[in-house]
Amino acid sequence: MSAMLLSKEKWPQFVGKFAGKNLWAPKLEGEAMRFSPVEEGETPLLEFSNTRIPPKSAAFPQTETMFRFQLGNQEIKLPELGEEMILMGIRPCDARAMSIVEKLFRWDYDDPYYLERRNLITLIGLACNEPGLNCFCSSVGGAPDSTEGLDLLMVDLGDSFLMEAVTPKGEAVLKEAEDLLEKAGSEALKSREAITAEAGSKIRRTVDHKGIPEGLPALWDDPLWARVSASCIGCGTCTYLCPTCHCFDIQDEVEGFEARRCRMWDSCMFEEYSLHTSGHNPRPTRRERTRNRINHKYNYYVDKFDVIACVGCGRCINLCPVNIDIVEILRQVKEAL
Amino acid sequence: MDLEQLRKTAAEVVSREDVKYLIGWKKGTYGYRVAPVFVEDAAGAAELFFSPLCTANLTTYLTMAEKLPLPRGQEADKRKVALMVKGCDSRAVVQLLVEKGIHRDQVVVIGCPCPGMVDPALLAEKYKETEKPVDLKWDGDQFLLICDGEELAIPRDEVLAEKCRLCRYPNPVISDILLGDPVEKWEVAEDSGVAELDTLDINERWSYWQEQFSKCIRCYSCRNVCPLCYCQDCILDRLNPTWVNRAVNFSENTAFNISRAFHLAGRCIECGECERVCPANIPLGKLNRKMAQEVREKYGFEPGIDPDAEPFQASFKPDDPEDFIL
Amino acid sequence: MSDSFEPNIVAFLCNWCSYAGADLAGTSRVHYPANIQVIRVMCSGRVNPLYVMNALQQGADGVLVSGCHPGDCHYMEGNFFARRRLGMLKDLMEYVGVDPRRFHMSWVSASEGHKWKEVVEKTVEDAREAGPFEGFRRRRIDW
Amino acid sequence: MTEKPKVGVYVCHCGINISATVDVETVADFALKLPNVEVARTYSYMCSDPGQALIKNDIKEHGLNRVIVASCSPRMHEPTFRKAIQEAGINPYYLEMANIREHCSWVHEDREEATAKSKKLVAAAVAKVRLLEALESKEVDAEPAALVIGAGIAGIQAALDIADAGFKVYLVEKTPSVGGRMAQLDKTFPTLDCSACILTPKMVDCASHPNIELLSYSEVEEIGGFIGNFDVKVRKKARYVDFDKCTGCGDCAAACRVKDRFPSEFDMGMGKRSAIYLPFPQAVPAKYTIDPESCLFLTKGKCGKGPKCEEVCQAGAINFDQQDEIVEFKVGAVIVATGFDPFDASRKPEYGYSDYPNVITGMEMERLVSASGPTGGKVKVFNGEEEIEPKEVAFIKCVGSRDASVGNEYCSRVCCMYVAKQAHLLRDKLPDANIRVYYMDVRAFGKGFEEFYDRVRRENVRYIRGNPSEIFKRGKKLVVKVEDTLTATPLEDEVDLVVLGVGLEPRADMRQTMDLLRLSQSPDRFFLEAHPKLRPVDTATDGVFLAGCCQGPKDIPDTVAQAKGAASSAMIPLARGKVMISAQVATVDESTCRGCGFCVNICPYTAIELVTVNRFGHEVEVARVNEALCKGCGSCSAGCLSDSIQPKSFRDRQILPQIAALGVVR
Repeated sequence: MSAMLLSKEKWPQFVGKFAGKNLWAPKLEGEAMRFSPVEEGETPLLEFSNTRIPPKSAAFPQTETMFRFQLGNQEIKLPELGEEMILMGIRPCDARAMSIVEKLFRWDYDDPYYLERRNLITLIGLACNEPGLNCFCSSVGGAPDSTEGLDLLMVDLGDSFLMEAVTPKGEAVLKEAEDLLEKAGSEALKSREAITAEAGSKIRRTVDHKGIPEGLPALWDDPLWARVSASCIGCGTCTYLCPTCHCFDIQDEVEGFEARRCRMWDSCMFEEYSLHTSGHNPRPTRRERTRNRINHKYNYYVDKFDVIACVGCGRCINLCPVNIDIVEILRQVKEAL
Repeated sequence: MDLEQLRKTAAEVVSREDVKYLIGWKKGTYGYRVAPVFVEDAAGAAELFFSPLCTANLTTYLTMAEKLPLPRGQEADKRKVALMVKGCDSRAVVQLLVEKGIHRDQVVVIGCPCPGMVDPALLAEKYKETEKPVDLKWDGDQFLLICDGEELAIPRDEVLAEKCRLCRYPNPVISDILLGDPVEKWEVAEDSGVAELDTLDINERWSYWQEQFSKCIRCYSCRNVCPLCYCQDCILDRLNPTWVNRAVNFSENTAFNISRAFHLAGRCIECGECERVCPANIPLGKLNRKMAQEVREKYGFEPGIDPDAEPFQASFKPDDPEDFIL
Repeated sequence: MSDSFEPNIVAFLCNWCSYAGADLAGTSRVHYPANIQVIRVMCSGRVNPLYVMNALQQGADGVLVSGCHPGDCHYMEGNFFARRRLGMLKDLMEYVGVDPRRFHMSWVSASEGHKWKEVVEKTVEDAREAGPFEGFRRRRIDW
Repeated sequence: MTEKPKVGVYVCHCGINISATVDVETVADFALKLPNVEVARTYSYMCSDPGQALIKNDIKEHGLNRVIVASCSPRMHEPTFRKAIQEAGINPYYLEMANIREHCSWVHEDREEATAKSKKLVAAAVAKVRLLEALESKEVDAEPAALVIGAGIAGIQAALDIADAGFKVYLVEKTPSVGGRMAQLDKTFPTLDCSACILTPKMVDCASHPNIELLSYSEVEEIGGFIGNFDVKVRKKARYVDFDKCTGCGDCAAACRVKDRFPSEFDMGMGKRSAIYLPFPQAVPAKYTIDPESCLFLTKGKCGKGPKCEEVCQAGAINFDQQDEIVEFKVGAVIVATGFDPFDASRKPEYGYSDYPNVITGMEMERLVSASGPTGGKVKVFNGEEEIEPKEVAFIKCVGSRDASVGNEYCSRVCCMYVAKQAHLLRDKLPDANIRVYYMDVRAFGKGFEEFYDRVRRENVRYIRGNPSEIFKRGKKLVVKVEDTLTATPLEDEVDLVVLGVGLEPRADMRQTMDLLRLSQSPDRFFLEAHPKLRPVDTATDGVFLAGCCQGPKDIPDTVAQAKGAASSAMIPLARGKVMISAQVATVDESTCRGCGFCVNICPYTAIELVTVNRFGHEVEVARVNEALCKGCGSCSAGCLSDSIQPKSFRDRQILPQIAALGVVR
């Protein structure tokens, strides 16, 4: 597949080709990077480690209307599912996460809401030269320059970007901008190797998950769960900021005599997540919930889809208010095996 | 404070058979991180420490432990919980006593006079956080940052947490055991955060908060970390009736945040935890402190000081302000 | 705001004073704007301050809470609690930028039919000036 | 709420009262489109028999289980329609009314606007009625007994009436004898019959009445419970005299080592009594009491070789080991008749009451002219040097009444007449004395009052319009400094005796009674009645009634009238033997209650308490409502952070949809 070169002077023009056409890229909001629409004339800067909130909501909105209806009336109205979209500057871990989550939404039946949105999205990734403090993608099957889930990968070579199309969608993007691109030479490809290799070496945190998926069931009643969950405050930070967490709740919102059925993110760390109508809760304490979170990512998902549902982006570690550190938990799990 | 004394006292306390466990702070897994720790035996006390990084208010754990159904005949564990508190944290304990969230004989309060905590986010922003373990010490009007044996002096005001700049109670207002000597109160800065919003006109304020609340992802960390949000079943999770929809959008987020701030009016003890934990960096402290200010200035009431006080929201004075009434 | 805009007002009245006062306005045929709809509660102390927020969120442009004059509460103290709670809420909403003209509270006794008229006129007028409160509408957003 | 709501909406024309401004047909058509609405009709008068019949039929034919009447104010016809739907077999609380008359057709002119608003109100009613719950109002037994606090004329009269009706009465009096203020009076205006002569028989009756348990020298300590079921605790103070043994002979008082050393309360301190005493000769019960403050033995622990009283008492009734005793009983109703305090004249220092012995108050005058008084009815005053019979007498009215400077803006209603009466009595005793009355106004409003006032003036009592500014001494005389405002001439009037026509004030110990019964005060600080016009003897606390001057100054006939009113009101629950308690009360969801006790703090009726319950093996505190005490105001609910306490039919889940409907329906 062809690799092209975009010199940084041309970056604004490159962006210009897509800006205003539902192009999203990381922008600084307050002190945090977030994906937000790029208007014409805007040029996103690509110096950042990663956005605080993953772009998973592009295909999996935090709240989405499934249909509308009126009380005492049987008809339902279906919503519009949105338009084509380009996510520019998504990190390889987050792109990988999308393909991991997609497995779930394709599993027992094809989820129209997710898949239709997903198909409308073109993912232009940006390889990591400076991995973040808590990144451990390489421990869980990813890499700073992984192309999984991407349509196009950009690698920052300093004064230019190397652009590698991964899918036809990616090719289309390159085609659209071919007047700005030149073919990448061998030394460009060499420095790409060097840069990504160095990036890999800069990853400071590691997880050795060998044996964990198989081992976890045996640790079901291990005291470690109580230990690692004791300080959990049961908030949704870890799961809401996780690019692979995909749990949702379905609720009817009524106002006056109008209503909509909608689905919205839910978190297995919330008490009411697993609360039954009867009042019984199979995961009554933070211990069971924390255990579930780890098991879901490192056992159930592997079991079902043969992939760990954690891409090592480190967000849950960065932002946990009480320093519950998944790397540390996995270390203790390993220890207990 | 002398760590040896802290650990020694803690070891004694957890060894008492009327004490279930002790909640304190320990070093986190890396960098500037600090984690709450539940010490159950004398040995565990060795992990405990107290430094300018212990910003977190641990009082919230007093009401967090789940009460699982007990098999018939089995007695509930009625032993006390020991808790380490700073000045601000201790006000939460008092307020919980006022609201019967806990009973006095259920807690052993270990008071830690507090010379002021750092704002971890601010620190990380100014002095890049590393994966290496770090030590931070008080040193007069500066903090000493120790990493790899290297020592760096940081001016106190540069990284002091906002709640500490505004702190009026550096010393615990309630405690069974006081570790070290009370610290001297420092001059309280005026609440510029709240004040500057006051100067905006109504529409500017609206758009300011519109922007802030739009960021909210409704992870409920602000509520869950709050020592005074301890309802079994929060009305903001209720479906019948639905006060606030679970949907995440500006309207519901605003409703959520207004409700939360209102429920804390006259109860919030300004420990700043909600703002610290917010992954979306919403300045929740401003809301709560504004209300605390109103309650102080208009109603002459301050929560979390007097365990025998009548709850603000469940009482009134015949001469409460009513200039707003037609 | 354009004069064409007619604000939608939701009012909470205590059964014993204000609701009776509004009834009196009726029996004495005192005319006032039709923008106001009344929800009857037994006591102004019953009005959960979050009702006000909820009403604004669900389509009201202005909200009014009215009870007995201090000391006249049928339940002795309810209106004192209402005064404290709603005073706090008013401060809070003002701080988040809700136009104070959108929320009023009043003391109207069973014998004050005319005061009721004035209160309604004031409430409606203020809400009209403040304009439609679309910003905070629940149904306007992704419905 | 398992059954599917089937709503009937009934829009009333009210003749043309509604239909003239509201297009009722359009409203009905609109209603029919709303969820769960099965029927929507209009009719000329819904409250009429045919109107009600219409609703009842639909309930039967269409199996309606919810009804909305869009008509007049619920304050008008809610009971009517509740009754109607109940007769048709559905729960009376499955009714919601939309007030489209008082709140709509009568106050709006524009037909379109009024119709649009009516639609909204109906929509809101539909939103709520779907979620209403069936309620049952409960009845509880009422204790066929009453408590009367205070045994002045009001208390005595109320007690006698209730007792005569055949109910048990507990009559509690603070002092050793019944009789109250009236017993201290000499004659009563305007008829001049002797106070004692008309009162004493009643005093004796209430002591001897088989249905009255008289608890004199006793105080109510505690009243719990609610109408029909008050639990009362009374402290019987120790008299140190065996009640049954004492014959009232009086040997003890005569023998007392500190005989006649102490000012007699009954004689306003002008007469003296011993440490062991009978307040006054006609006292009921005629039993002696030892005043623990003045008795040597009780204060010093010794009294000569031994207490004289003990020594001389043939009946051996003296008992220094006697202790206070607590008696407890249940009653169905309570009458408060605690009376008043005369205004303390020393609060007007300019009148020199505390300085000059010959400046006295009206109450003192009563004792002075009374044949049974300290002077045996002879009018003698000490002018600082000698005891004389006054030649020059001045009365001053409105002392402590109509006087913002002492915080009493009200008129005491009796002073005008008692001053006139006393002037008349003086005239009898001192035919050639000069008597004048300084007044602001003369208010002779009652039966025979004006006539009496005229008579007194004809008896050469001079009425001078003026409010004295000062009283001071000049030689043997008192000088009243005053301006005659009719002639605008300043006077310095020299007199031998000044009588201050002091007014009536709320009792100093009012607070105790208020806390006891959760009563409130009106601006004049007397007890507040439930309604100034229509419920003048009721209070905001069901089953508690007011009689006499504790509710405001009154003369004797008014007091007796109110006492009889209170008595008959109190007898209603007693006679029925049952009391109905409202169904619209608060209820707690114990599974979500966090036991913070906010509601307990808030409830003005102490209807809520925290109780410890076992939640799956854990002891937790939760709020619990005493439905009999709860009035359903809902203040607790708005203060409940976890939304756990809710007033029935005004639950959040019933009100929020109303709000939504009003906001959303366009």
